[in-house]
Amino acid sequence: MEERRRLSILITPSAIFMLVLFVLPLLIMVVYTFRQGSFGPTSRIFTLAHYHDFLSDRALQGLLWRSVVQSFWISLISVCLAYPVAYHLSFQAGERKMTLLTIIIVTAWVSFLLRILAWKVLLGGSGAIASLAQSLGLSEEGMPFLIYSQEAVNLTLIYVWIPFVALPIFAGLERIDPSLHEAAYDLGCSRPEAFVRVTLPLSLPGVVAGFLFVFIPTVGEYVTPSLVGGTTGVMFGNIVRDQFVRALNWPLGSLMSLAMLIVVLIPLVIAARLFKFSDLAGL
Amino acid sequence: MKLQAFVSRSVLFVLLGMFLVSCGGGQAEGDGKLTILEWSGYEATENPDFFGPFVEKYGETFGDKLDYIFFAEDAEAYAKIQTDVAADLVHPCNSWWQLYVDNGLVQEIDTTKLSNWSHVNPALAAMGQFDGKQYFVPWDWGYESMLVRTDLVPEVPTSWADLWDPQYAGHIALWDSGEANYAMTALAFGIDPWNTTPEDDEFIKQKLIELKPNVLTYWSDYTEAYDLPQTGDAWIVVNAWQDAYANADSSGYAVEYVQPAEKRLGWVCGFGISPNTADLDLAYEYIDASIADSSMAALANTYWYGPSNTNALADIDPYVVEFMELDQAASIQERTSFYRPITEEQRQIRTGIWDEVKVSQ
Amino acid sequence: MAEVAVELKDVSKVFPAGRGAQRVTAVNAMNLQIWRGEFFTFLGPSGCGKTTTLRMIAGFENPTAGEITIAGEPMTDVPANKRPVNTVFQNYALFPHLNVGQNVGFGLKIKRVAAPERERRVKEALELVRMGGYENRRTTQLSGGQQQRIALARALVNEPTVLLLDEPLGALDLKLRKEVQLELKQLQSQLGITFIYVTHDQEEALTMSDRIAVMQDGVIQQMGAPREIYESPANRFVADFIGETNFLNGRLSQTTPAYRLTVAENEIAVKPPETAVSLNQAVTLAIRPEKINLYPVGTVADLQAQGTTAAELRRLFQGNIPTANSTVGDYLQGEGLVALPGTVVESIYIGTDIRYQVKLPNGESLIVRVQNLSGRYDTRFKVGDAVYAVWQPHEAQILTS
Amino acid sequence: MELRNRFSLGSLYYWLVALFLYLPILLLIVFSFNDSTNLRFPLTGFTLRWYQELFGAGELLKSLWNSIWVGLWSSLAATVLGTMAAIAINRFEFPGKNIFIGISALPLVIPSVVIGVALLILYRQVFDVELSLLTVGLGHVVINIPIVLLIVSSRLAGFPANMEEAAMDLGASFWGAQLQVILPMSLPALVAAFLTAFTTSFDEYAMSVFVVGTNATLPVYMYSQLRFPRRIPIVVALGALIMVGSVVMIFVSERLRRAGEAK
Repeated sequence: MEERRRLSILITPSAIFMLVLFVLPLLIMVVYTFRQGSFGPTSRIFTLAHYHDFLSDRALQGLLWRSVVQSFWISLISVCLAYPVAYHLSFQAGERKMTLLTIIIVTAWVSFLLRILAWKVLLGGSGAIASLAQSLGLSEEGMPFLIYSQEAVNLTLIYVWIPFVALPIFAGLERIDPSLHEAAYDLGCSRPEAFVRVTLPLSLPGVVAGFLFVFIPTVGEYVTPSLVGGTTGVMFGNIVRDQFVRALNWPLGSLMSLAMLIVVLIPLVIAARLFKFSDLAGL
Repeated sequence: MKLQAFVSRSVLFVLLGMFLVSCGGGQAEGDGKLTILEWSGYEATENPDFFGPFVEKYGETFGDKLDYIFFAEDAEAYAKIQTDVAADLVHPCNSWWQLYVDNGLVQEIDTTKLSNWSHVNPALAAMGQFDGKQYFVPWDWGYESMLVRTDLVPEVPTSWADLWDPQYAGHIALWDSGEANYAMTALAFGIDPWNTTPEDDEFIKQKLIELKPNVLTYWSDYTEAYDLPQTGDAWIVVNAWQDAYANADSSGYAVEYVQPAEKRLGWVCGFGISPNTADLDLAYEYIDASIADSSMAALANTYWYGPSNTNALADIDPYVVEFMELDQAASIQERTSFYRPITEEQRQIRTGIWDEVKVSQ
Repeated sequence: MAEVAVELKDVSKVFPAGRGAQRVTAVNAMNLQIWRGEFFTFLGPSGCGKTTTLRMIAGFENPTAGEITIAGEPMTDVPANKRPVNTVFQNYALFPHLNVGQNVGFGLKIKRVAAPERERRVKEALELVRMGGYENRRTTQLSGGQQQRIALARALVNEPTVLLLDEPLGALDLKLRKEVQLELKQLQSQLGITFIYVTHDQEEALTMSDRIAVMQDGVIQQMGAPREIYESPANRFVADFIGETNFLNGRLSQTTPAYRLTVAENEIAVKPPETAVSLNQAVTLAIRPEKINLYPVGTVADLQAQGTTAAELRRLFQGNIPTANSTVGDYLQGEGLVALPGTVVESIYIGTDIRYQVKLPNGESLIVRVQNLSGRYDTRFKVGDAVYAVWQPHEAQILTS
Repeated sequence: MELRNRFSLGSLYYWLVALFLYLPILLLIVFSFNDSTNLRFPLTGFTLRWYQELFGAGELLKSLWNSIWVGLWSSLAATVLGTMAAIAINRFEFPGKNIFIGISALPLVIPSVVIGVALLILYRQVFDVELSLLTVGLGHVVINIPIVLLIVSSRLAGFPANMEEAAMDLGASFWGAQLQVILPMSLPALVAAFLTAFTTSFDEYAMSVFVVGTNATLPVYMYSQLRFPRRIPIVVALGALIMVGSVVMIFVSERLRRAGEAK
């Protein structure tokens, strides 16, 4: 039938692409969780040992949980900080909004790595903020301020994510019919009330999308913690990465990734049930 | 709003960009090329001095003979080789060499094809031998020790064991490497890092956990190892390489590169040839060029790394010679505990220990 | 015999049950012929299948059964883009990324009409809808009425055999709507194109159409000229949907020599029904509010005593003023009019008319519209007044369904 | 008056956030002219040395070129594939639709290091293909498809349902309607999707590092440069150039837009 042909032309390329380059590797990853070693003869031995190891490692599970909680707060704060930006762009910036949005987005074109290095300069012992803190008596001489800690990880990640959160929230706000605000004023709402009762609920899908945009990758984050996290900022992603690139324990790494995947999927499924898929899309 | 116009112009921009890029982006694959799995910074295209004879022989177009796949950690290189990434030459460090040999990832080297082989330090060359056959050509080597800001520490540590002293609380930077920390801790507590028992593993783990209050952060790349002491954030960078010292010293900081009572750690890296290499002669030419006297001198002068070629001394900066104790080649091993090959299992244990240390609160 | 522009033969459309939706028969075995040059309207409440019918003619939906032909050609395998029809959409569906001229020229461009010719025809089409000179405007800068005209021009410029209009005036305000109604009608007669129009607005349908098909539940309830539909609704649904209608429950009490009906505790004369009705059958009597007149109760003398002027009396009794002591009821009976006694329970002044609600003895009530003319007695009833609701027997209609 | 106040408050906040975002970048620009290999205060003097060295840093520029190349084509491919899928999702009902959406969104959820390793195994052990910019790009397409799908499908969902019908009614075929109406109408979303995809690809490290062949992408090369602190200022200079370049581009296009509007 004509409709079916159209559908298959549209969907087949991406379906095949995702099947071969994503689903297949993912299945390979699942297979790996049952292998004893990463390569060579040991990789052909079937074992549940990694499952046993992981499930009995309370400390590791604790770290996963702490990383999830940490990501939750990072996402929440990013959303709170980005929301007014998106609001300003959508309702107040007028025709300059696309330009202003782009100004925010292109900061991501400077390598993440370089921006983190710059933060280290700002936050480090001889950095600007340390000097300021020192002169205010908040910090002793030469002490790095705010760096090598979980707080530094949080700050840096929030910095990195703001543009990416602003985008879906902006998109969510853009979809709100301005007459709805007028209706709210008309019904006697003050401006803050109109915001709380009309704008905020209507923009919620965008907010949730923005939250997830941050939350999901943050749970698996490892670069930032390794650069500014010190001993307290270690996240689950660091340990996962270690399995892949240092220990070369791909089976355990795959298993830990799966665990992370499941933890991350739970809020996603909840969000998908609460909101329509397209509302979550952003833009 | 003329968004459409803006957007269509942007699209035009992009298409134009793609057109320009596609004109310049293509590369041709040719025969008679070497693909080298290499740390970045050693590539001949950036440092032709490191491969003098090779560059001389092939002139300006020598770069066309070489392709590089870069890696940042030995594990990454090993993983790539294990997943059949096609490389003709590989440049791992010696704790990994055994794995390459056992898994048939390198072929025996016919040292007679290397004109400069006779200049290679026999002690280092011996490390590249397995079952009496030469599999690796040692090229560069170096130390791992403590880099100390002498003006900030109350007292300069003299041994690895001193790191556990509370006076350094919050000012030590450890390398984010399970293997290195394991070895360092073993040395500190009189354990032979290359011959350990499960009890040793547990002991070392506990010691590392005990060390955590003294630790400011884990450094994972070399820029951090340079930066940490210079900003003063860290007073002691553990397992720092000597070039970090060189950089800090030449930048005018009061630093010392400690000779710990328990010996420094030492590493050696070298070239191995893949069994699948198509152009074996070219591979030998490349390796031979790398261990030529002039090449090795250039390497030492640039990075402060030890050359495997003992003949290169003459052209090396005397300061480097003195610091690296290159003129006392025979006695280096007495003061240095060189890394030794470890098995895959040991590696996982050591990384596992380190992960547990990091996870512990 | 006029040419057939569009024909539907046994056309049905069934939407299968889906997630959260039940199986729906949107159009049920419809047979229909629409003449060339006709202004044909599908009229019905939302969900009656009128839009589905239109979409099948346009080619957006395929009939589940039956066949549609346009200008004699079967359309079963002809996709929407190959059909000689064009549509004016309810929301206009103007392309926001194109300006007015580009929107109107879209169809011509698809047909690869050369640029100069295209420009000329776009200009003509825009002038036709009185939007000449708007070529370079953005569609978003236009008012609703203007957008509607552009949508019309965009369809007409392709010179379709049939123009389909899907509630095109729904978004316009009342005044504008009336204006555009007339324009559309004029345009249609001027161009001679077959218009198939879908609306739920009976007034719109009556104003513009040559013929109307009143639909409910996927079935045409009645099809005919506006007057026919209005004056002789085929069933209760049509009567109710088209204009305002009073329905009284009745029982047929006599069929020969004349039909008589018992309603509201009275036996009244009634014209023969269109369909066969047997004696004692329960039926519905339909009567339009404007067909009913109200008469006061009492004698002529009573009326005079209340200060009714001679002129008013003359008007009330159509010039034949009865004697002073004869009652109004006698007069009405004598005239052969139907007269049901009742009480005014509501009186609303709506400018052109007075709208009364009259309660009948059995509790049923009638809506009566009286034109607001000076010198009419019946414009001044008050709530509580006893009245006769009066009509000519042929004005009311017996409906059996 | 109240409106004006509110406007400037929002504006003030916007520029504060922008400042926050640009602060490290401005710092990088400053350091790119600083006569020291160390990114550290105090500044030691003005130099153009890093820019001079940048233009001689063949491998770095090559990796930049590679990244632009991979970014452009992988984003384009992801935009094309993702848009087609988005149209399908928006336009059709089909069995397995939710599974398709779920799987397509999944790459957003999986740490890219995992995708990288999985792809490496796939390429080398299953398909036995050489690692190259192509293999990197394909990986980027995988992580960019969900981004495009999300952005474009939400835009499509916002359209009146009958735009496609209107086009077909006017004689366009199904594909003609997609090309001449649906795509142009979605253009802002397509551009946003492309930009986001490019931005992601351009800074992708965790996955790329596994599937990169002999041609490194910029992030991969830059991370490897961390071993050589004296090379860092060159990289910083490159970052500064990229930033200044992009900002200039924004202002030029804003000017163009305004000029277009004035007409």
